[in-house]
This record gives sequence, C-alpha cells and structure tokens, in this order.
Amino acid sequence: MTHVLEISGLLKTFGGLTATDHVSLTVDTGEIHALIGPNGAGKSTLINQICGEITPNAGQIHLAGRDITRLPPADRVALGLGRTFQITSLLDDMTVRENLGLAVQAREGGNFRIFDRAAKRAEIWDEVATILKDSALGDRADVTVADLAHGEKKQLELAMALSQRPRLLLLDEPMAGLGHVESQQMIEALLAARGECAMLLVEHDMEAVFALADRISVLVYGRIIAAGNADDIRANPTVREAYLGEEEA
Amino acid sequence: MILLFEQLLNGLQYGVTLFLLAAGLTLIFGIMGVINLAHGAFYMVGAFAGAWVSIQTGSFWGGLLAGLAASAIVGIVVELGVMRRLYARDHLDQVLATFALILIFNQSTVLIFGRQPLFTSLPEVFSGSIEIIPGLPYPTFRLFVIAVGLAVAVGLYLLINKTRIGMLVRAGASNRQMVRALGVNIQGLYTAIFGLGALLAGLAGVMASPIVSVQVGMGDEIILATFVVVVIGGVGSVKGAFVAGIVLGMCDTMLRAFLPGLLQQAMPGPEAQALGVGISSMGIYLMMALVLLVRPRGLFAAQG
Amino acid sequence: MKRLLTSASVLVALAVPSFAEGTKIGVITTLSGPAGYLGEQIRNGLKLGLDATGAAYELVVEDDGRDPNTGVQIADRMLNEEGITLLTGIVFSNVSGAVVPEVTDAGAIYVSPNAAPSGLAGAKCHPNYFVVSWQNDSLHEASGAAAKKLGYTTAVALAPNYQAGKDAIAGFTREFGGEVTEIYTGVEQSDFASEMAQIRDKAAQVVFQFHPGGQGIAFLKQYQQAGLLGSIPMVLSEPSYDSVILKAVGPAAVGLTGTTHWNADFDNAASKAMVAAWAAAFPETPLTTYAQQAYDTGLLIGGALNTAGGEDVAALQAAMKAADFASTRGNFAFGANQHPVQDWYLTAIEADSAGNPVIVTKEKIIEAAGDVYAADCKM
Amino acid sequence: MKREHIILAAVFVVLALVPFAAELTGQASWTRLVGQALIYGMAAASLNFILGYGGMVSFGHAAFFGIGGYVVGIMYHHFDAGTAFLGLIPGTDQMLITLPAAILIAGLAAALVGAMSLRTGGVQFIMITLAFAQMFFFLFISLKTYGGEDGIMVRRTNSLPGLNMRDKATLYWVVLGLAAAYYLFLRRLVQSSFGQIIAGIRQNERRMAAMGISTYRYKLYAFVLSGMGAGLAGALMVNFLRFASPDMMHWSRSGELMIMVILGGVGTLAGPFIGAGVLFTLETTLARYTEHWMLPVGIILLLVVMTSKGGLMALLRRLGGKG
Repeated sequence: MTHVLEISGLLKTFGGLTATDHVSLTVDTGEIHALIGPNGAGKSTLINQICGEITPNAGQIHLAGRDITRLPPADRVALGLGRTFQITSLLDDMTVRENLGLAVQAREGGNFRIFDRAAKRAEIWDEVATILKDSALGDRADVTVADLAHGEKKQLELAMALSQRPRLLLLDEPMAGLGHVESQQMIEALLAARGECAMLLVEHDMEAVFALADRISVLVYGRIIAAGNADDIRANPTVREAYLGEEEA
Repeated sequence: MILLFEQLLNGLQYGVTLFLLAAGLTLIFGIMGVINLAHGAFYMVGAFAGAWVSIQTGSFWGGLLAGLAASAIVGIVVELGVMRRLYARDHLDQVLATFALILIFNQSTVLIFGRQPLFTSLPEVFSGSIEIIPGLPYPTFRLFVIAVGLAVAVGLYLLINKTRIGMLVRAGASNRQMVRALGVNIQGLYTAIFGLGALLAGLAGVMASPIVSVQVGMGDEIILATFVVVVIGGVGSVKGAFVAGIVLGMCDTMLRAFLPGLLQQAMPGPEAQALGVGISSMGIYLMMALVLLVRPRGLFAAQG
Repeated sequence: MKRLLTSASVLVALAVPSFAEGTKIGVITTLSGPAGYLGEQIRNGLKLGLDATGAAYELVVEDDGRDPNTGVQIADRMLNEEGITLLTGIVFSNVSGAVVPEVTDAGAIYVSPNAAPSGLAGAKCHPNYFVVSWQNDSLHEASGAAAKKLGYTTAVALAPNYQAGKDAIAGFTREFGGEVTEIYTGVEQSDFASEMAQIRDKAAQVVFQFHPGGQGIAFLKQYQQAGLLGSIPMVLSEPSYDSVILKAVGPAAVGLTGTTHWNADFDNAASKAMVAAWAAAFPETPLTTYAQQAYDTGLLIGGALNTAGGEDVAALQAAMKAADFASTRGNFAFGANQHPVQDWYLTAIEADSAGNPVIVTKEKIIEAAGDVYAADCKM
Repeated sequence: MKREHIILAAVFVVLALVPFAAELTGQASWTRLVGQALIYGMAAASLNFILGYGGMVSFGHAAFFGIGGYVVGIMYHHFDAGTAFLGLIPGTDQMLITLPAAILIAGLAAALVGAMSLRTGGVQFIMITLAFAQMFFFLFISLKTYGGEDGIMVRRTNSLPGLNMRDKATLYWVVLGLAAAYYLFLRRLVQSSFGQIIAGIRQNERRMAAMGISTYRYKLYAFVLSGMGAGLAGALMVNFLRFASPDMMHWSRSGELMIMVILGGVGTLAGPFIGAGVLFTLETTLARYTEHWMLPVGIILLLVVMTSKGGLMALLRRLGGKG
C-alpha cells in the first residue's frame, strides 16, 4: 500500500544548528500519527517543511506517492495537504461565516472571476451552512473573528482546514492554550473527522495524544528516537528519560 | 587613469553625503518603524541655518554649529509634536503626515528666507585644492567632506557597538518589542534617535551648502536617493547604509562619467549621449531593483 | 483689411468707456519650488513696467508650481470665469506649451515674458501670441556666435538632459561652427564633480553650459572649486548667469563671459528708469533679465491698453503688433511670428569694488536678429 | 443597501448638473475642476484597489497613469504628423481606439512591473515600485520624438462618433460617465470571487497560501487590473488637458495619488474620489488666495491625519451615524 505521507531523510540546518536531522516517517490512510517532543525539538520546522514554507537541505517528501519536496505551498494544498497553525492564523476582520466561505471558495475555484458576486455563489454558502450546522460554531457564525474566544478560533481553524477536504491534515498543536472543556471538544471534533482524512498531529497534551493517536513518533534534537503505539511509547525507557521523565518531574 | 581616480573620489564624496542622510533615516525607520518622507527637510534646515549664520557672522564654523543645532532642534520638535502620536498608526498615516510636513517646511522656509538661493562661501582653510597625485588638483573642501563622513561612520560604529545606548539601538532595530520589554525609557530613546538622525541630515546639509545651491526644496531632490540607499543597505542597518551609500555614490558617479562615452564608441552621435545620461539617471533605481530581486530585504537587513 | 478691422475696433473702443478699476491681467507664473524666484522676478518686473505706462490695470497672479496641469487649470478659470482676455507670466516652456494654445483657442491674448518654445514659433504661430523675451534658441545661438567671435574652435557644451537643454546645445553648436563635445547632465542633478573632471580631461578651449536657477549656482561654485575658473574660459547664455545666480555664487563668477539681450548698464532712458524703479521698490533683490523682460512686457501691454483704451481683444492685438514702445533693450521689433527681432551683446563678469561679481557690457555681437522659425509662420 | 443606491444616484445627478450650474452661476471653471477631480479620483481609486483592498502599497502608480496618457498623446502625434508608430502602427484620434489601447498598454506595463516587484513585500515593495516608475519617467524624458520633458501637445480632444467632443460639457459628461462606470466596476470587483481572495490575501497571506491560493498570481492580476484603471484615467486626463508630459509620471504624482487615497479613506469605494476632490479643490482654491498655499494645505493635511483615523470617509461615517 502507499502511504499518504512519506518523509525520508529530511535534513534542515540553520547556520550551525540542525533542526531536523535526517527525519523519516510515514502516515497511512485513515491514520492519526502523533509527533511529540520537547520544545525546540524541531517539530515546527518539520511541519513547515511539509507545508513548503521551509525548503529542506536534503531528503524527500512524498504526498500520496508524489514527490512534493520542491513544490510551492499552494500546489501542495491542491494535492490534498491541509494544515492548522500553532498560533491561530485567520482572517481577523471577517466573520466566522466569511472565513469558512473563503476556505470553501478557495477549494471550489473560480477565484479569478471578477464580475460575479461571491455572496451569491450558492454552492459555497450551502456548504458553509452545513459545516456550521455540524460544528460548535453554529451560533457564532456572524461574529467577527477578532471577537472570538481562543477555543473558538481553534475550532474555526480546524473547520476551515477540513473544508478543504484534505487527504492529510497537519495539526500544529491544536490543544495549545485550551482549557479542559475546550480540549475535550477539540478531541471530539478530531475523532469525528478521523474518517475524512489522515492526520499528522503535533501536540504537547499527552492526554490528547494518547486518546487520538494510532502511532506516535518522538522527536528530540531533530531526531526520531522512538516510534510505536501508545503502549510502546509509554514503556520506552529512552523516551521516559529524554522526554516523559522531564514532564513528570 | 587620473580621471578615473578623480571620479572615484567624487563618488566617495557623494557616497558619504548619502550615508550621512541615510544613517539617520535607517535608524528612524528600523527602530521606530516610521517612514519619514520629511527627512530631507532636516537637510534643508541644516543648509539654510548654516548658510544664514555664516553670512551673518562671516564664519563657516559658526554656520556649521548653527546648522547642527537647528536641525537637531527641529528634529526633536517634530518628534515630540507629531511623530510621537503616529508610532502606533499605520505606515500610510505616517506617509500622509510627513508629506504634510514637507509642504509646511518648504513654505515656511520661503516665508523666512525668501525665494532667492543663499550664498555661502568655503571656509578659508579649505578654499584651495591639493594636488593629491601629480596632475590632479582636488578641492580641499571635498576631501574635508569625505573625512567628516568617514569620521561620522567611525563614531556611529563606536556608538552602536560599544555603548549601552548602542546596544538598545541594535536591539531595537532587530526587534522593536524587545526594547519595550527591557523597561528602558523608550520615549526618551526615540526622541534622541530622531534628534540624532536630524542632526546627521543637518550636517550633510551644512557640508553641501558651499557646493550646491542652498534653495527651497533641495531636500526633496536628495531624499529619493537616500531612501534607495536605506532600502539597498537593509532597513535599520547603519552598516548597510554606509556600504550602500558608498557603493551607490561610486556607481552613480562612474555611470554618469563614463557610460555616455562608452556608448558613443558603440553607437554614433548625440543619441548615445542622451541614452547614456538617461540610463545613468536610472542607474540607482536599476541597482535597487536588481538588489531587491536577489535579496528582497536588502544587503544587511537587521530585521529577521 | 486688417487696417480696416483695426480702425473699426478703435472706434468701438472709443465708444465704450473703459472701466475705472482697470483691465484684469492674468499672470500665471512659477512661485513655488526652487524656481520660485523666477516667478517673483517676473511678477515684480511686470508690475513696475505697467506702472511706468500709467495704464489702469489689475493683476491676478497665480502659482503654476511648474506644473502644466495646474497652468491649464488656472488659465481655464481666468478665461472662462473671470473673463480675463489678456494673460502673461509663464516661466517654463513646458507650461507655456500647454497653456498658450488654451488661451489663443479661447480668443484671448498671451504675451510671453520668458519661455518661447520652438513648437509655438513656427507653423503653429498665432496672431494672439506675442513673445517679448526671445525665442528659446536665440539665447544660445548668441553664445555660439560669441564663442566663435572670441576665436575659439573647440568647446565642451553641457546642459541638462531635457528638451530645453538639448535645444541649448543645438543652438550653441549652430552658430559656433567649431568642434563641440556634448555632455548632458541629470535633470535634478546638483553635484557636478564628475562633469568637472571630464571638462578638465577634454581640455577644450572654451566651456558652454546651460543650467538655469539652482543648478547654475551649483555649477559655477563647483567650477571654481575644481580650479577650472582660471584655466578654461566659459561662455554663458543669460539664464545661466542671472544676477540672482551671481549673488549666490559670489566671487566664483568673476572672469566668465556671457551673452545677453539686455544688461543693467545699458545707456537708454527706459532702462535707466527701470533700474531706478527697481532699486526703489526692491532694494534687497537683484534685478535680473527675467524682471527686465517682464518690465518690457508691462510696457508693451500697458502701452497697448492705453492705445486701445480698454480690453477689446482685436484692438489690443493690433496695438501690440505695432510694438510701439521704448524697450529697455533699445532696438526692438516683432518678426513675422511676433517674436522679437533684437540685438545681442557680449558681456564680461567683473569684480566690483567689494569683490562681488557685476555684469559689464562689452560689445554688440549680433544685430537685429530674429529666429529661424519665423520663416515657417504663415499668419 | 437601498440607502447607498439613493446616495449614489443623487451624487451622480448632482455631478451631471455641474455644467449647467457652472453656466448659471458664471463659475465656468467648475466643469473642468470637477472633471479633473473625477479623473484623479479614478486614478486614486485604481491605486486604492491594490493599496486598500489588496495591501500592496505601490509608490509608482503614476507611471501607469502617465503611460495611459502617452498612448493617447503618441497616437495623436502620429495622427497629426501622418506618420506611423515604429513605422508600423498609424496614429489615430478616435477615442474608441485610444482608450482601449491606453488601458491595454498600461496593463502590460503593470504586468511587467508587478511580475518583478511582487517578489518583495513591505517597504521594499514600496521602493521597488518607485524605482520602476522612475525608470519610466527618465525613459519618457529622453524621448525626443515625443517632446522630451515638454511632452506632446494634443491640439484636439479625441473624437467619439456622434458627439461634439470639443464642447467642454460634452467631454465632461463622457468623463463622468466613465468615472461612474469605473466606480460600479470597482464595486462589483471587490464583491467578486476574485475581490474576496484579494481581501483575504491582504488580511493573512499565509493563511490564503495554506488554503491553496498561489498568492503571487492573484496579486499580480490585481496589480494589472489596477494599472489598467490608472491607464484609463491617464488617457482621459490627456484628452481633458490636451497634452501629455512626463510630469504625469513624476514620483510626486504617485505620492499625490497615495495622499488622495489616504486622505479619503483607505479601502473604501468612495474614499479615493472624495480624497481627490478635496485635495484638488483645496489646492486650487487656496492657490487663488495666497502664493503660499502650500502652508495651509500642509497644515490641514497634518490636522486631518492627527485627529482622525481612516481619513474623511471615517469622518463622514461618524457624522452620518452609521456606515
């Protein structure tokens, strides 16, 4: 079988610092693959290389069998790569509905039309209505993003990313800054989306990771030091020492 | 050969003038994040105050002091009265405000000094020329301008790299928020930098006053070239302003001096002359476009 | 036919008494920016000239900012709204190129105290368009003739890289006849160090340069600073060494040669009256040829107003065409294209008792010269 | 919605009546004043599309304004002289040809400038657009055939079949009609699918890229559309003033267009027109009263920017109570 995402030997250095040191990993169809590691381990650098915002020094990235190592970010999205941002990155002056509308429009195409009226494109707004109905944001649809609570912004990020119908969704710390209740909502939303796409989940919240992940890889100082299912990782002495040990201490 | 050497000196002299203007502008730009179109006005203020006082007192040095003082004071007043209220605002509002300042400064100068250009003479010591190499007499005053420019460059280097204020300036140029977090008197620092920038521009104005015409609007003509220097050097980098200023001054002078002649050898007649001048007028802009296409943030960008 | 029209309009003018407050004269000129002093000279000279004729007038002065757009805008308002039929004042060719057709198309009169681009001097000449100053080319042809007369055979000619600059070098070359090295400078350039080096390198017998206003000041200062003043003679056309330039340049101008159509030392009554009137009215400001041209313009307009007895355009046009006034420059007549036919003089810039430069007239080099475009004018 | 329609219609009617009002009150220059303000308004509005809606601060917009103007001037020059441009394309004085040609050529120039400039951003973008505009300025100054610095005189306004274009009121109405059409076009443009994408790019370019939008292509397209608008305005200006000169593309003209946009209100449809009208009226009126008009203009501009955010449109909104 082909992997949805296959990374091999990814190397990225900044000056003397090696951010990702020949990292290899795969994500399979329908799988949630979690990537954990302490701060500064190179997780964000890895995510940004997969998205195309940073170009690696060496190594390859394949998405659904296709080499995307050198493609610009937007072309990767067209091939089915979606993402959320660690620090929420939304269109702050627009409402929730408009944010979703733009996300759906971006996927639908027709973006160079200059004589139509975006507000009258039924195919977009019907879909937005459906998304809103199914999400926790339903009654916040016409609130401007700048006025949303943090948890709501995170939900909106996820909804926008999913509306792209990606094959693979990169989740960059979706739980960051969320309270307990909000985290539970987020976990539920991710579980609900599990059938739609594969996910690569970067997360510090171990509870969420163990609740969601099919497989876990541990990244420390730019290297993958361990990989396996939740039980393997919990039991792995290297990981306990390098990472979990610190957390518990 | 002598011609080439002379033109290199000319380029150097133009370069340090650009540096004096660009050093202040790039700091104001990098640290306060302000696009100050009115920076050329400080150049004009320095030139007018310097020329007027030197006419009244008969002393170039008195004029120099007056020019420096006037431009620094005007700079500080502008910072306190106008710029301070605009730091938090959009770049575009700053553009509009500083454009308004240009109009105000130009017309006030007409009201105070009239429309006739002012006369300034060279200081006695520097009125002659020195034969640097045999067959090349070079105006002493221009050598003096070069020396002053280089001295200021060294002074700024020491100020920025060896003092606490310099540390704050460097920190501010690379990360504006960080200086705020350090709990320094930011407002005072901003006022001081703005005053220093205006003073350097005023110095350039006084130094230029015996060479060029001291007239209303003289700052508007040179401010574009100054912005080009700032952008090529990298916003916020004094080192960049120095390198870019010198390189640009040299290139501009060399192009104007030799391009028309070279073209004339390749194609016939006066058309080559005109074309050569046309291209050399575009020269600095062409350079900027090329530099930015290769290094979109300039040569020595301070901000990451 | 023309005579008949003239007498008819004179009759009409006599029949209708002129307004007591005087005829409105529109003055569009450049008062802002570095060239602002040129407009100031023209406005002040015009006023003194008109006063000298005793005509009843009212000046409506506006600043064109050296921008043709603004010039046309002002002209439109003066012509169509304020009912002004007599305009003057423009300093720069690009402004007059845009404004003059506007004025003549509207049936009004334009009298130029300065700029006279070739485009309006030949086939596109107009009965309602008069030039009191000179045709642009004439200025530099005089300098070419002077350089030739002084016995030079090789020259370096410098001018800014715009149309008037190219015309200047062309005009100089036309009359000079010798070998000319052309150097064009930047349009807004103020440091000419690079050109100084080239001048020294070319080692020609004479330098001709055309840089009006601030550029001229910078050029002359730097010419002296480069040590060229004593070693290579320079011939200048009058816009490059007006008295304001000389005042700003100081002793650095002493020793240069110039050409002009008028100078302050002219020995005729009109000129003496003007010099005296200027010294009384503006003791702080030097009197330039710009003001003199405007003064002559004032004499022409004022005289015509007196003759025509009001603002009837046809009567004014006829009165002006006669050019019946005592010009401060002595001999003056209109050519076929209503541009001046006049004499040109060689001048030297010498030091007065205080060491300041003063322009001294030397000799007449061209007599009763018109311009080359007059032949194309069919009026 | 309805209120906006009523206001627009009222403004249009009032503007259409300007020539009559000018005739009645004897203020004949109003027609030209308002006409010119409308044309500057179009140029400023075209700049505002990239600056206000797209976040691209171009300091070289006058280049496209000037190029549009020169297309009309050059075509007239060859029409008048009976020659052909580059020996190939004969001149013309037909507005139905010159205006589309001006729009097209200005668009091509914008494509060229935009393709290179849009690789940078921020202050560097401001400066690189200025650089290209300066190159065009110096290029046109060196074109001796087309009058160099003096520019080209266009003795007759371009003809339109069935209209007497030499009549000032007729010309004014043609300008008004095109300005209104351009306003409606921009109104539709910012509401279109493309307009939404551009607004998204201004707010968060990274996010748009993450949604699969190649932002460069969209920005370039916007830049070209904007340049075409400026070209149309320039072509009209040359018809209105009957000459084309390099002054049209001087950097201070780019600055002036920017000032009009900022003064009126960045990112609003009517703002640039209001800004152009106010600045233009201010300059011309004050110039009638004092030679030192720059001083009051400067002080007024400074006061506006110090006391209000969002320009005159924001002020109007506050006065009107709602948007």
